[in-house]
Amino acid sequence: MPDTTPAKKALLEVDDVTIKFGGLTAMDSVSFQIREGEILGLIGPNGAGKTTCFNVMTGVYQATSGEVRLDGVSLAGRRRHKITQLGLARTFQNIRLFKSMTVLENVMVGADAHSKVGFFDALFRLPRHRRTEEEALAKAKGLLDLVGIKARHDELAANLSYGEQRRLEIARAMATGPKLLCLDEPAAGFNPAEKVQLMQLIKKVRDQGYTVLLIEHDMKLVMGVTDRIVVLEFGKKIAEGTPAEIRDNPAVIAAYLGVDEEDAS
Amino acid sequence: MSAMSTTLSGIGRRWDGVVDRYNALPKPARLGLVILFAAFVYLLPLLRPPILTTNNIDFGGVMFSVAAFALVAVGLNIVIGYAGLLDLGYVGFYAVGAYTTGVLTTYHWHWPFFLALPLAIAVTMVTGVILGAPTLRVRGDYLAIVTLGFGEIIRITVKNVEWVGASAGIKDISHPNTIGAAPNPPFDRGGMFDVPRLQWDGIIPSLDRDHPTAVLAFGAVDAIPYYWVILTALILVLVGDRLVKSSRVGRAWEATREDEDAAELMGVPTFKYKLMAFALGAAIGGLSGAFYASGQGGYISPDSFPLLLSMLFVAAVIVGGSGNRWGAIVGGALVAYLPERFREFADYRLLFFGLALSVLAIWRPEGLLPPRRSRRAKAVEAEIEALEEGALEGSTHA
Amino acid sequence: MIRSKKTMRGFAALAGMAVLSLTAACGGGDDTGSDDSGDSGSAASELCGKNLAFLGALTGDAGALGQNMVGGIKLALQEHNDENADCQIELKEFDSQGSPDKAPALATQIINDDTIFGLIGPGFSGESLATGKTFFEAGLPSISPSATNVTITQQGWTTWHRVIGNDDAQGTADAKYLTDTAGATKVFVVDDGQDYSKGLAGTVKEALGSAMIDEDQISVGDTNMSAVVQAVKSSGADAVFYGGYYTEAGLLAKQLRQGGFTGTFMSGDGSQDPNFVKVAGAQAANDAVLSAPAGPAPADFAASGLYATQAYDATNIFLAAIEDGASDGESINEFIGSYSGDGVSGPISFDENGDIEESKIYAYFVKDGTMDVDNPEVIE
Amino acid sequence: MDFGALFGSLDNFLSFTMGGLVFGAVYALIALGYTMVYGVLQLINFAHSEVFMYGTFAVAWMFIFLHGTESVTWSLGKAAPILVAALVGAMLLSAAIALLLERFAYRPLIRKGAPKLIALISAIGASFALAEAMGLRDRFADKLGLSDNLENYVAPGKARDVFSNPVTIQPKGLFEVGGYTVSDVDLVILAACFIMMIALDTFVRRTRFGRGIRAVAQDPETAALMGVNSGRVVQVTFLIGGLMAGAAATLYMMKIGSTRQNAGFILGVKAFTAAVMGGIGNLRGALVGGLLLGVMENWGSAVFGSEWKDVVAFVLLVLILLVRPSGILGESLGKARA
Repeated sequence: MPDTTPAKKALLEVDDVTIKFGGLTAMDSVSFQIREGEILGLIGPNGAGKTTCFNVMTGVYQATSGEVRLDGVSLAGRRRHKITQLGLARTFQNIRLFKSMTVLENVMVGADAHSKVGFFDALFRLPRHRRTEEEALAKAKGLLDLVGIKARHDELAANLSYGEQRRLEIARAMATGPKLLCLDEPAAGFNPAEKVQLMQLIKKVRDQGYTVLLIEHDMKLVMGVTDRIVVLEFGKKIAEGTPAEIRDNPAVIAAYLGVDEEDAS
Repeated sequence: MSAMSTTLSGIGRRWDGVVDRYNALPKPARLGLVILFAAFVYLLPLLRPPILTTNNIDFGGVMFSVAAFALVAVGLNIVIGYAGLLDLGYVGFYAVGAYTTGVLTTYHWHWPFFLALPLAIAVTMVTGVILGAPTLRVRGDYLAIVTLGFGEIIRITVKNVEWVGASAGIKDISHPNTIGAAPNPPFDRGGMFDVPRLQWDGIIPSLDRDHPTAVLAFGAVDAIPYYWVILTALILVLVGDRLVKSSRVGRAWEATREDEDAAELMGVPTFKYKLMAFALGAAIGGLSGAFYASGQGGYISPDSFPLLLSMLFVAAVIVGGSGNRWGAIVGGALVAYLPERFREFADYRLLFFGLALSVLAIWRPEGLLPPRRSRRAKAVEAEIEALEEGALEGSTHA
Repeated sequence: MIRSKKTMRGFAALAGMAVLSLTAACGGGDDTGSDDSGDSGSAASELCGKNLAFLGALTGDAGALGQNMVGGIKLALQEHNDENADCQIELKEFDSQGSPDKAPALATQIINDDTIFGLIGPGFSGESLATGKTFFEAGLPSISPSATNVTITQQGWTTWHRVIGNDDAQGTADAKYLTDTAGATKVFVVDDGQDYSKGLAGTVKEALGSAMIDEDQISVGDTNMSAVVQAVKSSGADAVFYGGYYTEAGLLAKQLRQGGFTGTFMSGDGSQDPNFVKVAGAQAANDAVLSAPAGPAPADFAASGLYATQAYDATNIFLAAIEDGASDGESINEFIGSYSGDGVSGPISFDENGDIEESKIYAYFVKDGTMDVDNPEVIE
Repeated sequence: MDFGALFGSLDNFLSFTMGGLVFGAVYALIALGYTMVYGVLQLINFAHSEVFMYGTFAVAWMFIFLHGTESVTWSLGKAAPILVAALVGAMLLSAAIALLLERFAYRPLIRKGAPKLIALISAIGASFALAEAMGLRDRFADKLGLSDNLENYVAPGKARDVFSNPVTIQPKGLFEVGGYTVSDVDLVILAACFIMMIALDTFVRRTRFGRGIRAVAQDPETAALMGVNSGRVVQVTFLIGGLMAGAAATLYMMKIGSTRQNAGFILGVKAFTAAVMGGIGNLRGALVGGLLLGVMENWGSAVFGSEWKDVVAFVLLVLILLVRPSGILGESLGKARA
């Protein structure tokens, strides 16, 4: 379980990361830190490099230079499931649940991330299997309760509503026991009422002691829930600070808020 | 045509209903049914029920093939149904198991069958790992052609390597040791005791004492003892399959099949689990091959393992209902049984078999016994459809 | 895909007649035959009204050969039944499709059928190897018209016989023909990797000795022979021997001639079929030599096709056994073992392993675009 | 292992290579059928081998119809008129079979949105049924009372046996390359393959319909929104695959001269392998894969002996996929540059 004391130790360090695809520089010497126990927002206009940043953190892409460290351990060159086991979990912008598995099974896959149970434990039903299975089940049910879809636990994931699927994604990621939980546009496609519920959920998650990285398009949500914000534009970090500081940062207003308002109109 | 398809899907729905009703029974009742059913299956070649019994070919021998195919299908179901890896070269593992047994019990050494069996399984499993390790990183349909290639490579290799008999194959492979009195051919088959079989006059059964089966006598004249052994192996494999499937391992396979990237990001070492599925599937194929090699005929040659057999195995799994172990069994059994039951069609057998595969595929794309998940997904779809239609009607009324 | 058709050969170290005397009765528990009529004579043998069985390919890709054999068997039965109104013998056919996988279950069906007293077959070598033990343990006598693999008769199955020469006899004769008659000094040997083909080609290689300059192996179903053709050409061979069946033999002959090969082309009985000429094309097939352990059928023989005469002869041996008063598997088997007579395919008698004692190998020639089936030469 | 057999002399090397190229051209044309269907539907059209097999019979039938059953040997020039008729016949029959397949084995499944695997089974079933139907053609003719009229076409009692074109086409050497004589038949096969490849490539890249095919291959839903009739595109895809298989069948019969109801299977596996090697879904990949496979088979035969040639081919395939996971030229009909 994550430490709940609000220490200001850096949990994740993005250190001078550059990513190039062919001639295109998707991230250009970006550095920032996520501190233990905080909710950090990562924002920027479309194409600013948010998702790229996300993918380099979770091992989908390899950084061209620089490195990402989780709790002081470099993530470079590690296989993706190892990164998850080190304590970094994510959700997906375009929901990617295991659709023909039940809700409970989805969460249990996450809960298995640190399981030592192997083939022979399962085949011979060794005590370790039973114990681990019970723990996973309890954990999964608890998380489903937390995100508010416990009643649907025996349903196929594909049969959940859109909002429920988003919640299930969060529960599944939390089940891997992450030090850092990364949410990739969790509010996409939500109506205002659902967004309010989501904000409450994210706060609740943080209160459970998780550190949260939130990538989000919706400014209201970001401003309302985060402790600090990092702003990217064209693959570069242009600002970092508390929501209030960001709100007043002229570069951000010019680069991002303006555009966003135009879009909205 | 459409009337037929309506009738057919009616049957399908009713069958789904039977499955649901069974699932709804309390656990002891289910267990009782299972035991009754297992006893019936064991005794089937002795009961020789009319209609089911094949006419022009020994029913015991057919039941042996049925069980062997079912076993293969259960193994392949782990690869295709659980882990989602399309393996078109599965016959290669069947061959490795058969050849390992042939070499150990007859061709180079003279091990007893039940000592050779574990080694045959191990060798096949190692073969699975060796072939899987470099290739399982290849995804989707590419894997299909690569595995097909491996199936052919194994067949061509045994055909050209003298050490395993080359094209002449291995003949007179030792049978398992008879349990009970030692056989003394040609008269005395040995075994523990004889059991008579039934004969039927219409629906009236009577005992046929002239053609007894010697219990656990493994000779060349009766396939039924072999059937019992392979059936036992099938049941053990099924139990193991169930235990493994309903664990973390099974969940990892399913997650990998559903979305490999997401599974990996949820901490599932997908490659390891794919390799595990591949090796387990291989081992079960090898197990079945070992029984085939030392079965009644006791003869294997490279021609016994054609590419076409791989296609039949895949067809068995998918027609039965990919992802459901019972579906795999039904599929495997049908693929082995139908051509023998309908021998009177003679030349037309394969034509009808081909048509039946296509018709089944189109009529029930989810397979005869789909896994619970697909049936549930289908039910929801039907519900939504009904709602939409209702809404449509409502709007026309308005 | 043709499965391995021919089988065997051999010298078997037999368990001897002592076993033979035991093998009899299991044919199917003959206890149902209740009327004990004459000890001898055809009038009403216990076997009258019972059946012979045929086991072999009747459908599938090799089905035509089985149909030839059934034609020969039916001809013999019809002649018998017409003459012996009080002793009708019928045929039960069991279709293995030539597959060793299906044959054991069919064999079990046959031995459990109390009305079957003898077997014509199995047709091919693979299925013979997969069922020989079953028939032996059940004591059912059998005569194969077509299984030529050498090793079948080396297994000690005393109930197993064949009325066709095995592959050794043919291979030796073929090599002799190539070196002595055709005058070849550099023979290139090709086979299709099947058991029959490798056996035959192997004997040829052995008998050729230093006259064999190189070898290669194609696969059944191959159509592109350009690599083999090139290998033959660069070896400077003056003759090619092919062990295999007519389809690939025809294609090989055709592509060899098109590639400029002018030496002798020879193949064995697997290729001795009119289709060889069709596949090769008349021009390329001309002068090809095809050997077979069977002479031409008599002009008035009413069945046709490869192995029909052998099947006819095999059936007649069983019918002669009835005539002789044999009443069960044991006595039939003894009768076959000591049988000696002239069939339409040639003189027939068996050695202690069940192999035919005297077998002539004939060379057939393709001339003017057809295979001359009526005027083969006896090799040596 | 005998590298000398292959590289020992230029004559040998060129002979093995040319012989392989000619066969590779046939593989390439069959591979097109696999690659087109895969590109558009992401389905392995397992029954495509039978589409080709029916084409080979059409060629033989056309020769019997126009020439008779007398076994003769002609030069390419003399056979040319009938060959052209046979080409048309084979393309038509193969295309018809391909369309029937689409209609009865695939369309019902595509409509239901069934999983890809089940379409594979439907195709395997259809493949069995088609091959068996050809092997039983004498029975059907018999049932219809047409045995006498069709005797030469259905080969009563021998329908499963090898079936030959009565006209054997004798190749004529045209010129020598390093000791290897290139024949007119070889040249026609290679030229025909390239011409058809270029024509098809142009069709897919330059025409309106070709754009439709690429659109559906890339994103069926968006294509549908843009007004592309995806059902029609699928039909045309099968049609083209069938036409190409018919052409391949004609070239094959020109060179080989005989066929069988199970002749499609092995060639189908080879052609599918070729398609994957080149990058399935990629038209040019089919050409590259086909030619490469043909050549490698012959080189493999020369070095290791003909019995190992399929092993050589499959090992090569595995190596290629390990280095380039989506084939030599990469996948996707959709991504073919306009």
